[in-house]
Amino acid sequence: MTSSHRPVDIMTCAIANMLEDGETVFHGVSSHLPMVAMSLAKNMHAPDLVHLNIPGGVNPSSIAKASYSSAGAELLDSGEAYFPLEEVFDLSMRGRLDVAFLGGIQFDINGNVNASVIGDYHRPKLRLPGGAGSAVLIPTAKKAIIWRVKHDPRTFVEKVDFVTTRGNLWKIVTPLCVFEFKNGKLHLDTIHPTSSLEEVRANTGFELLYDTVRYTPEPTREELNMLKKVDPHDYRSIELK
Amino acid sequence: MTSSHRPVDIMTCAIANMLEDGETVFHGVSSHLPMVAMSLAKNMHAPDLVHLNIPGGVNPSSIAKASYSSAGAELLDSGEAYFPLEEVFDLSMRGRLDVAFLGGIQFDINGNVNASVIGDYHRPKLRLPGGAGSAVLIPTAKKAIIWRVKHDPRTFVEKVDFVTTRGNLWKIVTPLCVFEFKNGKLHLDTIHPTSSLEEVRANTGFELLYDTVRYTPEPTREELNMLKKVDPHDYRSIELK
Amino acid sequence: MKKVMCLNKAAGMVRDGDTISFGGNVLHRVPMAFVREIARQKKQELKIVKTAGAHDIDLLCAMDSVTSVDAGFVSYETKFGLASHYRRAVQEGRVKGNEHACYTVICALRGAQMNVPFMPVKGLVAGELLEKNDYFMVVEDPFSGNPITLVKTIVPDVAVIHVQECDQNGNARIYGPKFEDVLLSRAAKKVIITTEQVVPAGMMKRNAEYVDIPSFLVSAVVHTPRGAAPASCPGKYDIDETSLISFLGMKTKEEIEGYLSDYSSRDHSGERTALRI
Amino acid sequence: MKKVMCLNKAAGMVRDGDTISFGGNVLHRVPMAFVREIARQKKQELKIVKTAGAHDIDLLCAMDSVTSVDAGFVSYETKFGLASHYRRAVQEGRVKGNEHACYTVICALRGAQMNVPFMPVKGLVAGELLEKNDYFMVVEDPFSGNPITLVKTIVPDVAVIHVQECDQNGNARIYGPKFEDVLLSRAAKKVIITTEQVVPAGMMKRNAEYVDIPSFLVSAVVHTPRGAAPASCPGKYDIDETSLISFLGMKTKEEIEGYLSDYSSRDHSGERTALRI
Repeated sequence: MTSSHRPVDIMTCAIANMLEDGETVFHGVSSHLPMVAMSLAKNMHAPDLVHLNIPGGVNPSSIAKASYSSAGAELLDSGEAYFPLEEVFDLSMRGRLDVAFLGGIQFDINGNVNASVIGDYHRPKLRLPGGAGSAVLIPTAKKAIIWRVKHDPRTFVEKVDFVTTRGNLWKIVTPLCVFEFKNGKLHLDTIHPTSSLEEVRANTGFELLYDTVRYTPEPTREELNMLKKVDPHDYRSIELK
Repeated sequence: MTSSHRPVDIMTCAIANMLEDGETVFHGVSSHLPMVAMSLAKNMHAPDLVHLNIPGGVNPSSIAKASYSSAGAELLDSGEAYFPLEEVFDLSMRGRLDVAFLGGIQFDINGNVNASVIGDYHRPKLRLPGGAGSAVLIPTAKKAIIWRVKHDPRTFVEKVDFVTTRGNLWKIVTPLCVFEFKNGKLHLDTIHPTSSLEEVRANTGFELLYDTVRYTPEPTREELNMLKKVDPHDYRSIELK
Repeated sequence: MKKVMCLNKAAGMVRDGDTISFGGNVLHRVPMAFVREIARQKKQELKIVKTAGAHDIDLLCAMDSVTSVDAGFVSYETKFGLASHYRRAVQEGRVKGNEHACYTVICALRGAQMNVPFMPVKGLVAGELLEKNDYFMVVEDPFSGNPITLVKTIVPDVAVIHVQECDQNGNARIYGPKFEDVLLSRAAKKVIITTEQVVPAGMMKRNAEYVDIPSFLVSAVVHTPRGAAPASCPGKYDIDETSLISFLGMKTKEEIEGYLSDYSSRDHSGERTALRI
Repeated sequence: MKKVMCLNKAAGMVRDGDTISFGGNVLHRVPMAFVREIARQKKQELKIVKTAGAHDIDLLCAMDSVTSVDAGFVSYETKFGLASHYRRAVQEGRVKGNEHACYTVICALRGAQMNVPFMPVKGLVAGELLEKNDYFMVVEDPFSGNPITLVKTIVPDVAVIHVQECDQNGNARIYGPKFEDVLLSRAAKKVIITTEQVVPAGMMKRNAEYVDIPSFLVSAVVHTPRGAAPASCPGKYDIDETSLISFLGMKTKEEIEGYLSDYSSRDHSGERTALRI
């Protein structure tokens, strides 16, 4: 397949389409792409989606000012209520957070996530930023979505160096494909139309499990128009720059 | 000794004089007398006393509107900050509440306090209102002061019917005298000039321990004038009416 | 999803046997219209949880709607005396009085907010409350080996909170003391808001930072002007002493049923205006 | 008791070896003037606690002032990359990186607020963070017999919080996101406020309900206009990208000492105006 769309737009639309109307959805720091996807979903099919974030602005009317940070005051300034990070965690602990967006540096087929270290935990070769909320949100959110803008064999590995958390993942979205975690294993869910089975395989350090090869939907014209409106400065690709 | 003062005024001034400048001091519900005593202290010798209460008004400028309740919004309306009950408890747990005012129905010489039941706990002869904060504040406040407007042998008993909490009392103030808890026993601290050793003994169900007989100071003219100002409606005697 | 509903329907969300908690404190901002509707609907076997209650608990005990009360303090304030219906119900064994220390109710609700089975409590270290109640336990802190008291978490099935302002989505704002109401709204499975005024969402949004209970936590909104009476509602009205004293003089269930039915049309009076919004 | 003091004296309240926590989050409302002063005073062996830090932690690690960092996330946001001084310090074994899950930092601070030795945590049920760190422990819930994770309480000796407004008594108000700062002010033994403006107490009292940190919790007030820079301060200024990027390019301690001394007079600039109040 060929596609003229940018992978980041395919990713953003794919994520937006994972979100259902009325769901409570949280993104953290350094999370522009999911923030834009949430805003897209809310303006398309999910008007009652509840957008939660670190600064605590429930349903910010606009994300257009959140340039360098997805944890800044702008999200609160235009929100409907104040519901800060502490409370979002509590909400997830109560089983009432529907979707959480989380990061990570390494993933393996068994749904292990590493956001902590490469090498020994106490004297690491590489100290990573840390899992932030992952270790408590992945086990408790109803649907944990991981997005990662790198898809290479050092990211999708046979076995992670360190298990920051594991299990209860729902989807992993990369520039090449979407994985789904089911029956304890990562399965290839859809391949982006800009990529191919071969490319995904060449860049994945573990066996690709799938039934049939399916493709991620192309962004629609309506979605692309709305993306221009909700994210005029293309913050969604900040991680890819 | 004879005295023309009302016992309630002697009590109020005695309590006020137990409070030191800069202390954090809490009173709860149904606590007009200590509330007035705090206000008196703050306006006399303890301007930096920190007045804490259930509705959360730190240092209310006036208590003159708190007619039927010592837990109403008036205390917040005229306060300097909002620091509600939950937080006052936490503060006490951290050892940073200097003085707490608490009630109770029965007391014995060993510093046991009953605010719960007469008779069996699960099927009481009399269900009392309950200890409110007593069971956690008496053990944690630096100085726990109990005031009680009844002083009779059913209140100061050989052995309480039920131990709501025990230990770490500091003072008990009654219309007849002040007890101090030291070395694990209630000691007679001072007798009000309106009463006598005989009267206290006749109304106390346990042995009176004391070294010398001392009297509670009479309210000064300045104190009485200030009482008129801070408590013009005589809320302090609401329990005695 | 329409959250604004009539009192009748909202009270119908409370099921017999529910653990229920009411906002406010003693005689302040208590959701009395809702409490009365529960009583009129003859709910049974409610388990009430509150740090410090008065008329709410007393009334429901009088109507035999209650099986247990977990509270630190149950009494009117000094001037209005004791909660005689509650007392009698406990003394006669009809209601189990689970005494807490106010703070242990708060801790039990914090446990619910965090969805953990217990909360450690510093101060509760002595006395018979510890010994007689199975919801307290002293264990060894595994980090230090020292003893520490735990209180068992209480998860209310329903919290009912009376506020001055709420929008039609359920964003609610409390003026004046909040007591434990914000915590309650996080601890309970379902939150029902009764409100003096239903305000437009746009207006609420202008002071979004001061919304105390965000809409997504709220299941129902009921317009009940004077819904805290005869308790006070800060900024709106003070206690209704006449009503309160008349209730305190009542001895029989029949008298109290009369009292409840006298309030009925007032309790439902907000429904018409709310539906116009 | 005079609480308003100069930056120099307030930073002197921090002792070598202290457990210290800074307000704000990543690049927002961080008490950077204070952090720089700590670095200039060459404090040693600080144990830093924060849910999510960036420039504060990175700078102090660069200056070898730190022995451990308890945090859920340490990194600048995407655009500014990783916290390289922190990383290197951990990788070289100079700093112990105690990874938390943000929420477990919050829970550890709640433990401090309540003065209990641990806090139960629902979500932390799997992975090596549990296994490698002695501040987590899985025990049996004595009420149900089910496993439950505990996180050990962390009590900061000092919390430093930058706010927009504070009065001379220490009543402080935060505009915009509060992050974990209110909790921090309750958890720490000592609270130091740095503030954009020192406002008259009478003015603060007009909005008493919105005071976030009451004076009796506060030990020191320091007037530090632009005291969060190069981080942002909502309502006052956005990040100083030039300064931040210049720092991110620095490799040696000497360069960073230059950076610190460049800031010195700005960091102390508020002292004169504050003393006039």
